[in-house]
Amino acid sequence: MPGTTLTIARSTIPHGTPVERAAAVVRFAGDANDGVLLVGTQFTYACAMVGNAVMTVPDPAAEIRAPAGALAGVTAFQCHFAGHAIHTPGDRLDLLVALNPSALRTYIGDLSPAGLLLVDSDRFVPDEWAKAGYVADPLQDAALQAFRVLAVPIRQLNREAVARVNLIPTEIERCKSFFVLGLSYWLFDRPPEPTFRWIRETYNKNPGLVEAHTRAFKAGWHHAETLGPGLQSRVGQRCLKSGKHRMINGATALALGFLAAARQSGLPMVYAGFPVAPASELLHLFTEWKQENIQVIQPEDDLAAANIALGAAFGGSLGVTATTSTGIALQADTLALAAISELPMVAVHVQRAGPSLGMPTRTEQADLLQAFYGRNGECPVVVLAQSSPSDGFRIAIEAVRLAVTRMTPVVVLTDTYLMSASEAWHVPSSSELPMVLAKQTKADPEHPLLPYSRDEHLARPWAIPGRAGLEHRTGGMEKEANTGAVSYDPANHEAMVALRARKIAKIAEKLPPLVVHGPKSGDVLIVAWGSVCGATHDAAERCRAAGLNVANIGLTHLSPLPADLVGVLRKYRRVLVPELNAGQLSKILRAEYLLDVVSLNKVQGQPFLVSEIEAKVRQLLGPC
Amino acid sequence: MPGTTLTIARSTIPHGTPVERAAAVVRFAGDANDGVLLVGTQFTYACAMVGNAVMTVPDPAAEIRAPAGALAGVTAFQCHFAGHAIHTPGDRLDLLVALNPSALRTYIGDLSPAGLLLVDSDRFVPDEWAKAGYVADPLQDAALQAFRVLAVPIRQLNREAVARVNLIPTEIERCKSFFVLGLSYWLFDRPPEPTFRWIRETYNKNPGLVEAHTRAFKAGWHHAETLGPGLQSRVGQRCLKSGKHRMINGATALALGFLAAARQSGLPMVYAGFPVAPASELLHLFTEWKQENIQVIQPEDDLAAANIALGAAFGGSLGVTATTSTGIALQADTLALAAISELPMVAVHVQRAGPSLGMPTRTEQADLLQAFYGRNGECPVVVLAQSSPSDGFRIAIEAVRLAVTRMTPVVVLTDTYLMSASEAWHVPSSSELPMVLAKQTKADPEHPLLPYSRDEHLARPWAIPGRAGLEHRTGGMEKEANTGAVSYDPANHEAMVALRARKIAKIAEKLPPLVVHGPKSGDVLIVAWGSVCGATHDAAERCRAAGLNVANIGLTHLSPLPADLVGVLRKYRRVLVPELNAGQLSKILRAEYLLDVVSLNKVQGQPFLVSEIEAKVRQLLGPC
Amino acid sequence: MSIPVLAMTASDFSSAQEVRWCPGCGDYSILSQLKQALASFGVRRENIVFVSGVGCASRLPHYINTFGFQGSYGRAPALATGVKLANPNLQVWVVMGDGDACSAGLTHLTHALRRNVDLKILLINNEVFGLSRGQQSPTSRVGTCSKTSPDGSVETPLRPVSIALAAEATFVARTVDVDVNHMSEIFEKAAMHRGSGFVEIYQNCKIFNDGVFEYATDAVIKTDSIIHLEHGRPILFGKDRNHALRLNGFEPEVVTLGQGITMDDILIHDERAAEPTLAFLLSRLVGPQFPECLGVFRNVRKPTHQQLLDAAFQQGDPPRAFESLLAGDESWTLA
Amino acid sequence: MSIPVLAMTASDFSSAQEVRWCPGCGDYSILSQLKQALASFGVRRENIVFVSGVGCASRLPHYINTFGFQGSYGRAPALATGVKLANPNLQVWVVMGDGDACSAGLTHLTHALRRNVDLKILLINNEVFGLSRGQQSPTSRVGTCSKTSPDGSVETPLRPVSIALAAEATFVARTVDVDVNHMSEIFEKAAMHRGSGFVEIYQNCKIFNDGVFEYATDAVIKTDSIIHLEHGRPILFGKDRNHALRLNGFEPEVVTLGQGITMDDILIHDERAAEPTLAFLLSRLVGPQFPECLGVFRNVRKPTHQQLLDAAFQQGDPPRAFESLLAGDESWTLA
Ligand SMILES: Cc1ncc(C[n+]2csc(CCOP(=O)(O)OP(=O)(O)O)c2C)c(N)n1
Ligand SMILES: Cc1ncc(C[n+]2csc(CCOP(=O)(O)OP(=O)(O)O)c2C)c(N)n1
Ligand code: SF4
Ligand code: SF4
Ligand SMILES: [Mg+2]
Ligand SMILES: [Mg+2]
Repeated sequence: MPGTTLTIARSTIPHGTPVERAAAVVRFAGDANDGVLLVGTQFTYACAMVGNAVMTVPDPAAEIRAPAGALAGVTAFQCHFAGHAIHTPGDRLDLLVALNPSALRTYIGDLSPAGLLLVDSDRFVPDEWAKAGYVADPLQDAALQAFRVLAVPIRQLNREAVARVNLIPTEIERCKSFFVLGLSYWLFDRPPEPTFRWIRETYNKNPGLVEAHTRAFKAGWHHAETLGPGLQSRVGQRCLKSGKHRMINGATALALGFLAAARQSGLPMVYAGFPVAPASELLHLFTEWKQENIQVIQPEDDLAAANIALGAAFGGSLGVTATTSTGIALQADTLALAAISELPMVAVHVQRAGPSLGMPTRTEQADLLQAFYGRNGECPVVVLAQSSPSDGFRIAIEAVRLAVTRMTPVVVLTDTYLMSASEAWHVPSSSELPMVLAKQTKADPEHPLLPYSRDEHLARPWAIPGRAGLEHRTGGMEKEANTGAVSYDPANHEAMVALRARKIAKIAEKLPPLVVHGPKSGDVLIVAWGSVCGATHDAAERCRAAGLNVANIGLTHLSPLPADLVGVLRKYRRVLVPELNAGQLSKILRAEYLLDVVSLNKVQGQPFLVSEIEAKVRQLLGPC
Repeated sequence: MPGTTLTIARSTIPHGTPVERAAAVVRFAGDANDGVLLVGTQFTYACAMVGNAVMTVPDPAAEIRAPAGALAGVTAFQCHFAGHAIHTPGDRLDLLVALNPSALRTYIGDLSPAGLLLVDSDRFVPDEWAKAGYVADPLQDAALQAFRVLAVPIRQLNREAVARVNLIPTEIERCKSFFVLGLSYWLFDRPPEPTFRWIRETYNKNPGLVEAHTRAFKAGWHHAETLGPGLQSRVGQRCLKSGKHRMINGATALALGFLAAARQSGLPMVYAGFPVAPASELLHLFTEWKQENIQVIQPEDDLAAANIALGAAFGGSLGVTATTSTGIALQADTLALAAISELPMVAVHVQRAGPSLGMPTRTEQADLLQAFYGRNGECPVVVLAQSSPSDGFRIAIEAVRLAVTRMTPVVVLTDTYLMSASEAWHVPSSSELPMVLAKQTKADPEHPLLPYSRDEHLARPWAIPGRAGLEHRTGGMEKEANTGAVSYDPANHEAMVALRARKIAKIAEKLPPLVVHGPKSGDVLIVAWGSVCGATHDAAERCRAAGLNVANIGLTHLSPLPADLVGVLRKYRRVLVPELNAGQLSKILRAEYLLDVVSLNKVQGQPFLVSEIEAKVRQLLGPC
Repeated sequence: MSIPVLAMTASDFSSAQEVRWCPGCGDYSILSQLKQALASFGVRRENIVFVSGVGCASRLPHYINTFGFQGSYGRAPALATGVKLANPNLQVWVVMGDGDACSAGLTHLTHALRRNVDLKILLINNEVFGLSRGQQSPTSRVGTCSKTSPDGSVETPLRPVSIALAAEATFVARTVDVDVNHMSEIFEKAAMHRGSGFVEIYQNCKIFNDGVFEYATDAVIKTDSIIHLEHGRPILFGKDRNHALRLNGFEPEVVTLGQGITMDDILIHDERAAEPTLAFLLSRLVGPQFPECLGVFRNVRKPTHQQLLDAAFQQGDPPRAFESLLAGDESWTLA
Repeated sequence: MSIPVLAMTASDFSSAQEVRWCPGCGDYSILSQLKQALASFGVRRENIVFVSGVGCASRLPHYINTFGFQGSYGRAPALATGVKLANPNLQVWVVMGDGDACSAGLTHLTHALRRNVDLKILLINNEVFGLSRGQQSPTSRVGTCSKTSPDGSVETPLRPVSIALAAEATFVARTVDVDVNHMSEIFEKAAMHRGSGFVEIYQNCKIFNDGVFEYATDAVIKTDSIIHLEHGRPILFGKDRNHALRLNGFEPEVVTLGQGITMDDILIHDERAAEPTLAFLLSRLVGPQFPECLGVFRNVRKPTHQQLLDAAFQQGDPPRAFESLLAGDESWTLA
């Protein structure tokens, strides 16, 4: 293969220097077989490899397989890249690539007024408009005049570009993605070399495909040069630190975190997950990654999943399960059993838009109160929340640490958005990972086991089967202090209820201090949790950049709340709590601290835009 | 049968006039076959028929069938009777009847310092002490010296009393209860005639038994006269209004309330309840009462129970289910489905001591937050709480009324204590019961059905199968406003979430004003809910009688909270919330009103004593 | 059930909701055949209710213009039991996927069957989790490649017909998505059955398990791999109907007629047998070792759940008047 | 499983917890026989785990001095599957009541069996809900009077052995609380079986369902109403062992030997048959019409769940190193 395919002739047509910009947001949209995911991923790597900060999110089709061109089949991939740290996949689009009319219809509302719209004009024919519900050619619509529209006959140009390679029709069509890619790369002045390399590696058995994809790419690139002046821009600033990086989504980060925790604790792990999107991603990953120390099972339902995880914990393993909103209540009883028997298990609860089936699988944060209170009796457990895609790694390890050192079930809250969004992540070296010290007990002939005695954390011993001298019985009934015998004693019950609550509360004493971004006191503190942390941080940064006196924190420990939280809250005139629910953390903070926090709520199955939070802060601060 | 058996020769021995008292508390305790329940019930009727206020509670044995004399077999029945209104079965005992050493051991701690202890001295023999875990004759114990002990050889005296009737040994033993009854009647100067009548009616086929029971009773009565002076007292004051009364426990009141609601709404009812104590009482009652318009089913589990009730609601019936703490989470998913499909069903949740199995079936109130928040998504439902045994009747009707007029699931919270406690209840005439207007829709050819359109309460139509023109599809997915079609529209979701919340909140507008007992503003307001209402009211009355500035309210509508609540709360210096949990209503009030309410918590599987609440109020008011 | 004869067509049963299965999905054929069958029964639309759970199959109620209720994953049989208790005059259909029915819903399915609730239960079996995007199901054959069994599933699958028989079902049948005439016939028999009518439908999931039932649908292959059960008839199959099922002890055997094997050796199907032993045996036949059976495995008459409840209502003491229950057994009157 | 031979007695397996069943309850005998059996196996106490749900039967783990875990109503098979996955070397027993197993727990039981998880499952069947104080159970015979069926239950009961067979169980047996030798024998066979060992135990609930199994326990009656299954032997019963089971078509028939009926006519029991047809037929026999079977219905060798998992682990690509997973397939390095 000629090495020359790895270079591209630049600037054959005069088009000015690219405009330098701080950040940009690009969305590729089309049918499932338009290769949108591939294009988006390649584009992302091209940005990441030059050291831009990147964050991406897919928007999968509503249906598993919809008819070609249908609205229900539109799928998209969004990429935000910047020369500074970013924490969302971006609000408004700087470039929307709409490969068919349905894609245009679905997403045109998100295009920034100054944005570019790239469409495959070959697809804007009456038959295809109709599928999108248009009655006239949308490209002729006045509304589009507001944007800079690049109507490119992509199908045609691609065919021409690859005509001289001997391909079958489906292969020709598949090259189209690379035409789009070439065009997009040029628009943002991305280096094509890594993509050329990828093509070579991927099709290394088939020189014809290598040539065709490369040609399509180049044709896109060169066509872009003909589109006129003022179109090209670039994000030149490097943001990522040096070292090894990867793109990681929230699901993968969580799964890797559990893997790391198992490794660092020396514990075997049992993963039991009933398929339910998007929690299934964890099941798929563990299935794919089969590891010596992990047993994976697809149980008969969510109840079984939780019980298998708990049984595994009793048996001495790390018991992990995951479900989504529709399965959380089904697992509640098992968490209550884990709480009273005081066994370590981790339940990942992926929030989707409810109630009931709601809008599968749109994102939402409306299961926080359920995580706090959705079990019978007085039954506090640890509740943690993942706050960014890559944060899943840290949260999973933290969940395991708390479970096995405090002998308690831990709920990890995450949501659809976090599971699927990706960001560049600095890959840690396995040698720098923290150790997790599980408290499995050894038999001591001098001191017969008291299975419900306490250590300094108020945790009981983890006395696992297979070790002589540790035989004991436990379960869902109230336990006598120390011995663990079934007890109906009123005072004992009251003491045990208090003790279990104190065990959880005590965790707050040892948490690292809260990280406050921005002024340490002042006008507004924005308190975020979970997936809202990203948009909140970027909104706060924008406010601060605009000279506003705004700080922000992101809570990952929700139950118990950090001990220093109340002190922080009281340092600001107003506390704003943006949530993708009707105000659940607000309720908890109000009850806990009697503080009149302000809620910003959005319950639309979609994440916050940075601008929405920023606008609320500005409104709170009043006209200035 | 000689009419003479219906009279008793009074005052054959001089023993002074009975001391008049305002109220008294008596507990009968022994083995299951000591007839404790029978004795207690007879005694209660004797009090009730003279017009005393009465309230009773059984304390069933811990085990289904324990060995004779064992601690696990002790069963008791407590009766509180008074010349004024009372709302608890009493704190301290004025008379403890302990028919064996285990009964003594179990209950002696509850005897008032001035109280009488009646024991069957024939049962205080070494073998029997041992079963109770005593190593010496407890009757000789110094601790007992504090009380007035009536050690009566009951077994022996009973045998003598019935000796001349020809009975088999088990019949002789059974007469013992009537000896105890006679003795107790004398002690409190209760009229024996109703009991004689009862004996006649019950054994009307067997004159020998009539004679024996009557003789045993009289022997007890006359033996009491020999016990010495100063023992007899009486509650003479009449309290009950005129009219027809019955004793009613909380379970029966709820069941009758549902029956009445079905009758008054003209709706058929489907009752689906999985057996779990003490919710099973409802299932047992509906089974026993088989009625034309009620279909009863024992489903395969709690999930099925809730789904059957919901399916029935879809089908046009009143769907009712009940479970206890261990089943609430299992029904949560179905309640969420009912909330989003907007169908009327009622779920009775009987709280027991948790978490998990906890202490079956001790009482607790720790499932309030679960009722509020234990479902996925933003999913408010109506939550009501039964506040006394007889209040179940009213609450069941109110639950049905709100369910069928607002098209929402309704949770009725009650607890073990309320289910089993009884009080005298003025039986309503069936003609004075309120009508319940269900909003079942009729087809209207002019206006095709919009299954998710709204009436003035924001309720949707109840469009039931079998009526032409009302065909529609519903279920757990988010609905488009009005049409009810499945919708993924972000704005629609937000609007529907808000609408469902507003529908519930709106109920608060039309509730009757809160009844404040005591001063309308002042030092302390005690806010109670559920089974704590009784003890709270009596405690507040005692405080007021002592001249303290204390008011109290009992909440039966919890979600939504009454609109006038906040106004009431703000009228008092301190707000005290006593709960049988770690402070759940407190949390809600704090979050809702940012009010620093004071919690009084008890988590022992036992109801509050009046004195515990009173003491807390006094502590709040400080030394005066 | 009131069955006035109405002139209806399949399209009378189409709802306004856009059908959203994948192109080529076997569910289309089931839906269309079902609407056809409903039209032929003459039961009025308002007297029909479809209840389902969650899954591709469970979307079916949205597409039929009767009453419909899509509930939670696996709970449809319980929901439907409630509907039926509320109004015994309704014709209630339950639609379940294999995941829905055999994982979370197994208890509910079993109990609806043993109670003989008058429900028509369609278990649409594609041997995979469809809507949740391609995981193995409790009915997946060993070796099924899926997202959760990339190297082929290893767990022994449940056989829904065996399960239904053990659950004391009174009507048990199996059909296949593309055989429209057979489907119609089975739908009709299930609808006419009084009590639970359980029908397993082999359905092709084009996306996640394409072709698993090819042996039952391919015109050429199926003659040798499918038995059409006919009550009272010898169990024959094959293009020339010269293959047959014979019993060797308790083990079934495929034989070819002729050369010493006569009709007298052949098993006779009996869907009304007192005990479901033969039906159970037939439910165990799976390819490629054996031909698989389509048709009615079992069809016996037993009182329906509602008939049992009604009979129980007649037994024992008659119901007491409301007023008498209100007053209880021990009321007293104060002047 | 490591089975070093240890000298232990039943009392080594007694826990300190006071036994709290009603006087006369059949559970006492089961407990004592179980402890006896455990002592004889020689498995060390620390390697044994008892898992249960809720009910009188489910209290059993509290009384045995091994590891024990009483979980939620009906979920024991799932809990136990978790224990076994955590440590395949443990001998894990599951104790369920009939309510626990056949209502809320049916799905979990079925799936543990089809996976052939190496659990020893005791279904203690008293045909009533005991601990919840006397309601009908899914296994209550028609006519059972209980708190929820005062005039006699009407629903068709489930037969646990039929259910287990349909659930693809590899070892299925039945015994009865008072027949201590038979119980021991069955416990031992179940324990030795590799995979799910399912044992139904007829147990007398003295309080709520006293005497239902009298035909199986009364020394005089039982000879005529009970069949003791023996592998490879003709199915005979009766005091003189002259009653027998014969097949008439697919219908079982009780016959008396002699007068034209010889041993050749009699069914031979085969617990190892490839298909469980005979076992299923035998599971359907109920009194008073038929004698009921005790003993092993089915006992076949199939890979256990763990063996299947281990085999699957060997298949396909070998596991990747942790570091490689951490870096993923598309990492890049910035200078
Ligand atoms: C409680 C709960 N658990 C899991 C799911 C996720 N889920 C949705 S559909 C489905 C599988 C459906 O498979 P099947 O029943 O075979 O129907 P199909 O889609 O194949 O027709 C699952 C597991 C859910 N919605 N709710
Ligand atoms: C979720 C839940 N539902 C119901 C119950 C109530 N419950 C406790 S024991 C029991 C029945 C037990 O019957 P069975 O399993 O036959 O055991 P037995 O007591 O007869 O040995 C029931 C229904 C419960 N504890 N939890
Ligand atoms: S995923 Fe399979 S079952 Fe579902 S619609 Fe597509 S083809 Fe049909
Ligand atoms: S209720 Fe029945 S099963 Fe339970 S302990 Fe008593 S006799 Fe045994
Ligand atoms: Mg399927
Ligand atoms: Mg039982």
